[in-house]
Amino acid sequence: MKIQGYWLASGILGVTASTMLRVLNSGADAVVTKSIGLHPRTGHNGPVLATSHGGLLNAVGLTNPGIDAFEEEMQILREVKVPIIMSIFADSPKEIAIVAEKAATLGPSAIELNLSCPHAEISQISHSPTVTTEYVQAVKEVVDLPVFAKLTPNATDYVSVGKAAQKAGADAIVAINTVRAMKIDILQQRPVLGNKTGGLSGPPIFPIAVRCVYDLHNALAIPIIGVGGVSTWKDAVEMHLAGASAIQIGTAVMEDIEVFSKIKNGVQTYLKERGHKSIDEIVGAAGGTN
Amino acid sequence: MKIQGYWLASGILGVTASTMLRVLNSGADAVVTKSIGLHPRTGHNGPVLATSHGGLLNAVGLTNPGIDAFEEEMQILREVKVPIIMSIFADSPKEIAIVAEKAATLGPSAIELNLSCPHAEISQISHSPTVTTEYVQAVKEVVDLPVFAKLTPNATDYVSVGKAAQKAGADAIVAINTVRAMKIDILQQRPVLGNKTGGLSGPPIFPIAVRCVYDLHNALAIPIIGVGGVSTWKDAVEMHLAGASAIQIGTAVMEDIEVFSKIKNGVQTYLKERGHKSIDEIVGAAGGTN
Amino acid sequence: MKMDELMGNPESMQISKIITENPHSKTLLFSLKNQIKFQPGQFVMVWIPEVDEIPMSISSWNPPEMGITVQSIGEATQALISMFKGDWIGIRGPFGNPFSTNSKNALVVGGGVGIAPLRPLVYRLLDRGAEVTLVNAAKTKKELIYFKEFDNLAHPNLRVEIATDDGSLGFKGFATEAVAQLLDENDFDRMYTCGPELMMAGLYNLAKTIKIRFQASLERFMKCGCGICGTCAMDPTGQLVCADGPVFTGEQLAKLANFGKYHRDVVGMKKEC
Amino acid sequence: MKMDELMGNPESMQISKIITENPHSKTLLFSLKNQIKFQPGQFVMVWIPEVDEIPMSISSWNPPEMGITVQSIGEATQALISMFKGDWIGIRGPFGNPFSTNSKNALVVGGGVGIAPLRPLVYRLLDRGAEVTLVNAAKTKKELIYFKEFDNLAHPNLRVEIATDDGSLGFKGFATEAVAQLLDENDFDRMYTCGPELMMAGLYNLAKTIKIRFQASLERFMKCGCGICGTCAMDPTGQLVCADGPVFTGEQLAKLANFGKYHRDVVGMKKEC
Ligand SMILES: Cc1cc2nc3c(=O)[nH]c(=O)nc-3n(C[C@H](O)[C@H](O)[C@H](O)COP(=O)(O)OP(=O)(O)OC[C@H]3O[C@@H](n4cnc5c(N)ncnc54)[C@H](O)[C@@H]3O)c2cc1C
Ligand SMILES: Cc1cc2nc3c(=O)[nH]c(=O)nc-3n(C[C@H](O)[C@H](O)[C@H](O)COP(=O)(O)OP(=O)(O)OC[C@H]3O[C@@H](n4cnc5c(N)ncnc54)[C@H](O)[C@@H]3O)c2cc1C
Ligand SMILES: Cc1cc2nc3c(=O)[nH]c(=O)nc-3n(C[C@H](O)[C@H](O)[C@H](O)COP(=O)(O)O)c2cc1C
Ligand SMILES: Cc1cc2nc3c(=O)[nH]c(=O)nc-3n(C[C@H](O)[C@H](O)[C@H](O)COP(=O)(O)O)c2cc1C
Ligand code: FES
Ligand code: FES
Repeated sequence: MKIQGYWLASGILGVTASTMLRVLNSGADAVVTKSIGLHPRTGHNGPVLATSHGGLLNAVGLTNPGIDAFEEEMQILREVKVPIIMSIFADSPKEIAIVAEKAATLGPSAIELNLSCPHAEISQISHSPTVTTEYVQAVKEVVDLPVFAKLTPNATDYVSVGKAAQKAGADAIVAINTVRAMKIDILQQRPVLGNKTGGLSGPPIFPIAVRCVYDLHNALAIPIIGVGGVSTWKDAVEMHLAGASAIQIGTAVMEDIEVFSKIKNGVQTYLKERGHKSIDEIVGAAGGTN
Repeated sequence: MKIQGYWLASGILGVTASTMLRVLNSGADAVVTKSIGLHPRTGHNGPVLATSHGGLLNAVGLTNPGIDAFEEEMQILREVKVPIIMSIFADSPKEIAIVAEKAATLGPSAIELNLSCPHAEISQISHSPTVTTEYVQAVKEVVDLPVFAKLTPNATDYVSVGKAAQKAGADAIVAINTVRAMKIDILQQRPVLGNKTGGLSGPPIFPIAVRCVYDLHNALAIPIIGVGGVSTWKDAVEMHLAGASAIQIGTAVMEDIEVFSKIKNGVQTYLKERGHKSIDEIVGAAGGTN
Repeated sequence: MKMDELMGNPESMQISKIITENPHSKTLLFSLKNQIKFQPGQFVMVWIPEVDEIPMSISSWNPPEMGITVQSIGEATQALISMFKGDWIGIRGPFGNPFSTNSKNALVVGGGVGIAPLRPLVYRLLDRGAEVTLVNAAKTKKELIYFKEFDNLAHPNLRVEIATDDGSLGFKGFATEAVAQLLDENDFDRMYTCGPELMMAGLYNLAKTIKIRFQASLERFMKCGCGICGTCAMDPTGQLVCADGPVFTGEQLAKLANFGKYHRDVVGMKKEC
Repeated sequence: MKMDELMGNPESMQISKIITENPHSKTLLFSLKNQIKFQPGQFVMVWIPEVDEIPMSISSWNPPEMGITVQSIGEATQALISMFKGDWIGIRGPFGNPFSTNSKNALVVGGGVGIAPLRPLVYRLLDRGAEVTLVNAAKTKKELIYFKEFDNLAHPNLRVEIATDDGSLGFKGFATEAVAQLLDENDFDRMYTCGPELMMAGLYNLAKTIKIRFQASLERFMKCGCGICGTCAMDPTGQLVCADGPVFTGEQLAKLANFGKYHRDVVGMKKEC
């Protein structure tokens, strides 16, 4: 599959085929499913969402029906012509290989490895180049599909983690997952989220995501899929300039499901006005440190 | 000195005695100086500031006249009754000991170690418990003053770094310094900051700072000084509930130098309305994971 | 993006009053600081500290005071009805599309705690001068909610019919049977309902047969309430009960494969209705 | 907090026109998309790509077109005057407190490129019906800025006096000497000035002696332009030239220990004026 366009990010409306189809009909170029694990998983108690200073906090906790039950949804999606990317997770390289093998039989265009949810046990994977290597290798060994590694911005050295993923065979990097954060209710004097802490998404994390994409683009040869806080075509252009070949959109879908086509149109106009023939001319055009 | 109240954060208006006095007169309970090094330092070329999605990005690059030239300013401040905290930095434990020794002779109430500026060479110190230990120990060995360690939220495991600082003798932790981020201009197709990348401050980082304070408060016995995105009394209450004994304010001073007294009044009213006798009753009251 | 608004301007408040409705249902009243707009049929997400956050219809609306009527069926609802005056809860909302109040002669059918969102609807319809026939249905007399309130109301335009499965009060039998009878004898222009989904599916078929407008408020498992998590999706349209519902018209329901058939549980697995 | 506003709504634009003013000064014109409000005396921060960001007075104001007049004295200003039409720069602002235009008979004294912020002031004063005497001072005739423009203007209320250090045009000698003479012969109600600080300090003393109102636009090293970095602070008041200035009144200047004495360099070390 070509890594380009504007995709639905994992975890937003991605649990049923019907909502993913709706998002595709609204103009998304691809959809990433909710992260699916080996077994059904309840996730954290509510509240699973909170808001603080213009950002969204979530601690859903990887609620999902498990890979076997998810087959039914994938069957419906297989009919569709646009790329469906399956996001998967597991808490050992051995288990992720099992999930990946099962996922591959469901006909996705690519597999995205969630190595980075900041409010679940798996949060630590993409903090370590070594552990990241193990997961990516385990999956690459069992599937023939493109494999994307989704990283956390919370790691001291996300560039080394990205390099490790690339060396282990990842076909693209997805950056970023949510940023560790929390909200405390001052009247109740307790954390709002059921899980107490969670991950920040939406506009406030945009400059953090841009930096991450920029750093990774400058260090790696594989494409970068940018995600984090994008809600306008201006954001998308900035993310492309930082080095993103494709862009995923999550939180902004809550405001407007038409966000994909609006962004696409805006970017097209920008390219035309600036005399660019294709998006490739601006990907990474902000230059870099190397 | 007692770790309480609302202080000016390092790097905001903290280069001359006159501005620090002005901030004190506007109601700050203490001021932290700009981070001062051994030698004069120009810092990065402009732009040193940018804005993105409600946040401020800076890459000032530790511009400062050096510890010797700074003596003149400290002489003026020594007359003042409120605490003056000297922020210092260096790129080796040996050098920080020299700066700390010199700083101690200038009569500050405490020394704050900037181990965490994300857009200078020193950015890596507080990513490592070992290196952090070396810096804190080096300073504790030569000065008799309270020593605060200022940490980065960008470290994989900031809690371990905090523990290392505590074990090395730090008297308090300051959290957080700015978050790695950047801004690209889509018309010029280049990064805005002279240094290309920078650190994010202001409201968007508030939930990140709260989480960091909360995690550290739950793991450590020494006081936490909260900083990051505080601009209202509600923010301050939330930060106290997370575990901050004192709070520093930086970016919000740009909007209103009266922010210190406004916050103080708001918090006082809150305490009264809720029937709390003192701030101690709410510090860390949001509970914790341990 | 106006994140607070999209998230329903979350707010914490203390319960100001508790009314026992039946052995396992209570109405909780509290005051909002935010000035919110409300239409009958809309709901809020209720944060029960240390427990969970669950969707609840707004059953009472006298700004700034509002209320919810909770029936205990599991952990969160049990915790909620065990709370005391002065206890803190969190509220965000209101969310969802409301009932249309464009009716001259309305039939309103509530099954069990399904009557909750219909209560403000009935008042709104009466305010607008409509004739309203309310069917308040429950398993048994003791389970009826708002029975006394509507009984005491004696509004000239309101007619209340009671139906109990065991016949302990009013019509004996299912709400659908009571409604079939009423439809024979009256000329309603609209039917509104909320309650067990099989009941609503039955009513929908009745309405379809005699071709009157129909609106039902659906329940689905909800984690976010504001259109981001996808838990409450309907097949095959991908409509979200939280954002596109909870009130759906007959035309909309005709396209929903899972209406009256299945819902998805907490992990997203299909469960029969 | 309205971060964009506080930061002066940063915007990039292409230079639309360049006017050579003298061998080392040019006026650059460009158009802003943001609708901004401007008062004479205010300045913008100009981002010269790959080089630096520096403060520049707004010297021309015909919305949406505005302009700056740059004298080359170092790396950034040299880069700026070496740019071409169509090149991109970044602008944020305007920042700072403006001149008061409350004058009937004004004396305006510009030294060197210090005339830049005074240009829109002169026009504003004339618009308001004031009598204006402009002293345009430079080292030598060749260095005069806006000389022709004001010469051609021939506004009945405007009188232009030229002063050059070498006497190559107009009064021979320092601006202060020229002004001293003018003050003897005229009844001004206000003096406005911008230029080398020692000149401004001299003028301040003259104004103080004869007790007329005085306003001067100060220059200090600036990194942020918007009151956060502290580089431009004045002693001992802690006033910031970017936020509390750059225009200060005589009363304010009286309290500033460093006016006419010292400024701080890029690292914050004191340097004699
Ligand atoms: C828009 C909306 C409005 C509602 N209004 C009211 C109201 O006014 N009063 C009231 O009492 N209840 C109302 N509910 C239902 C209420 O939200 C659930 O009863 C509650 O979430 C159950 O939580 P629990 O922890 O008590 O039960 P659980 O332990 O979570 O569940 C008990 C059983 O109920 C099932 N269940 C739980 N929630 C749902 C659901 N949303 N849909 C289908 N099955 C479910 C579970 O699968 C389980 O079998 C409403 C629901 C929705 C979606
Ligand atoms: C509010 C304000 C308005 C200004 N308006 C104009 C204008 O309209 N036109 C114009 O040509 N210039 C103006 N300036 C001055 C201009 O900003 C400086 O000339 C410029 O920043 C120098 O940058 P550079 O890299 O070219 O020189 P550098 O190489 O940085 O400096 C050259 C020399 O000038 C000194 N210097 C640099 N900047 C300053 C400063 N701000 N104050 C004191 N000394 C300084 C340096 O210390 C050095 O000795 C203004 C300054 C301020 C503060
Ligand atoms: C409610 C919610 C659920 C999410 N669930 C997942 C998930 O299951 N797997 C995953 O990789 N990322 C998940 N994410 C992270 C998003 O995919 C995305 O990386 C992040 O939200 C930043 O993008 P945004 O600002 O556009 O939302 C979730 C985000 C939100 C807000
Ligand atoms: C312009 C600017 C300069 C700063 N300089 C320093 C510094 O020299 N030393 C330091 O420890 N922190 C520095 N900081 C970080 C602040 O002290 C503070 O940790 C951070 O800005 C978060 O707080 P805030 O959101 O209240 O600004 C600087 C921040 C800004 C915005
Ligand atoms: S409850 Fe989350 S989308 Fe409806
Ligand atoms: S230039 Fe930064 S405070 Fe004035």
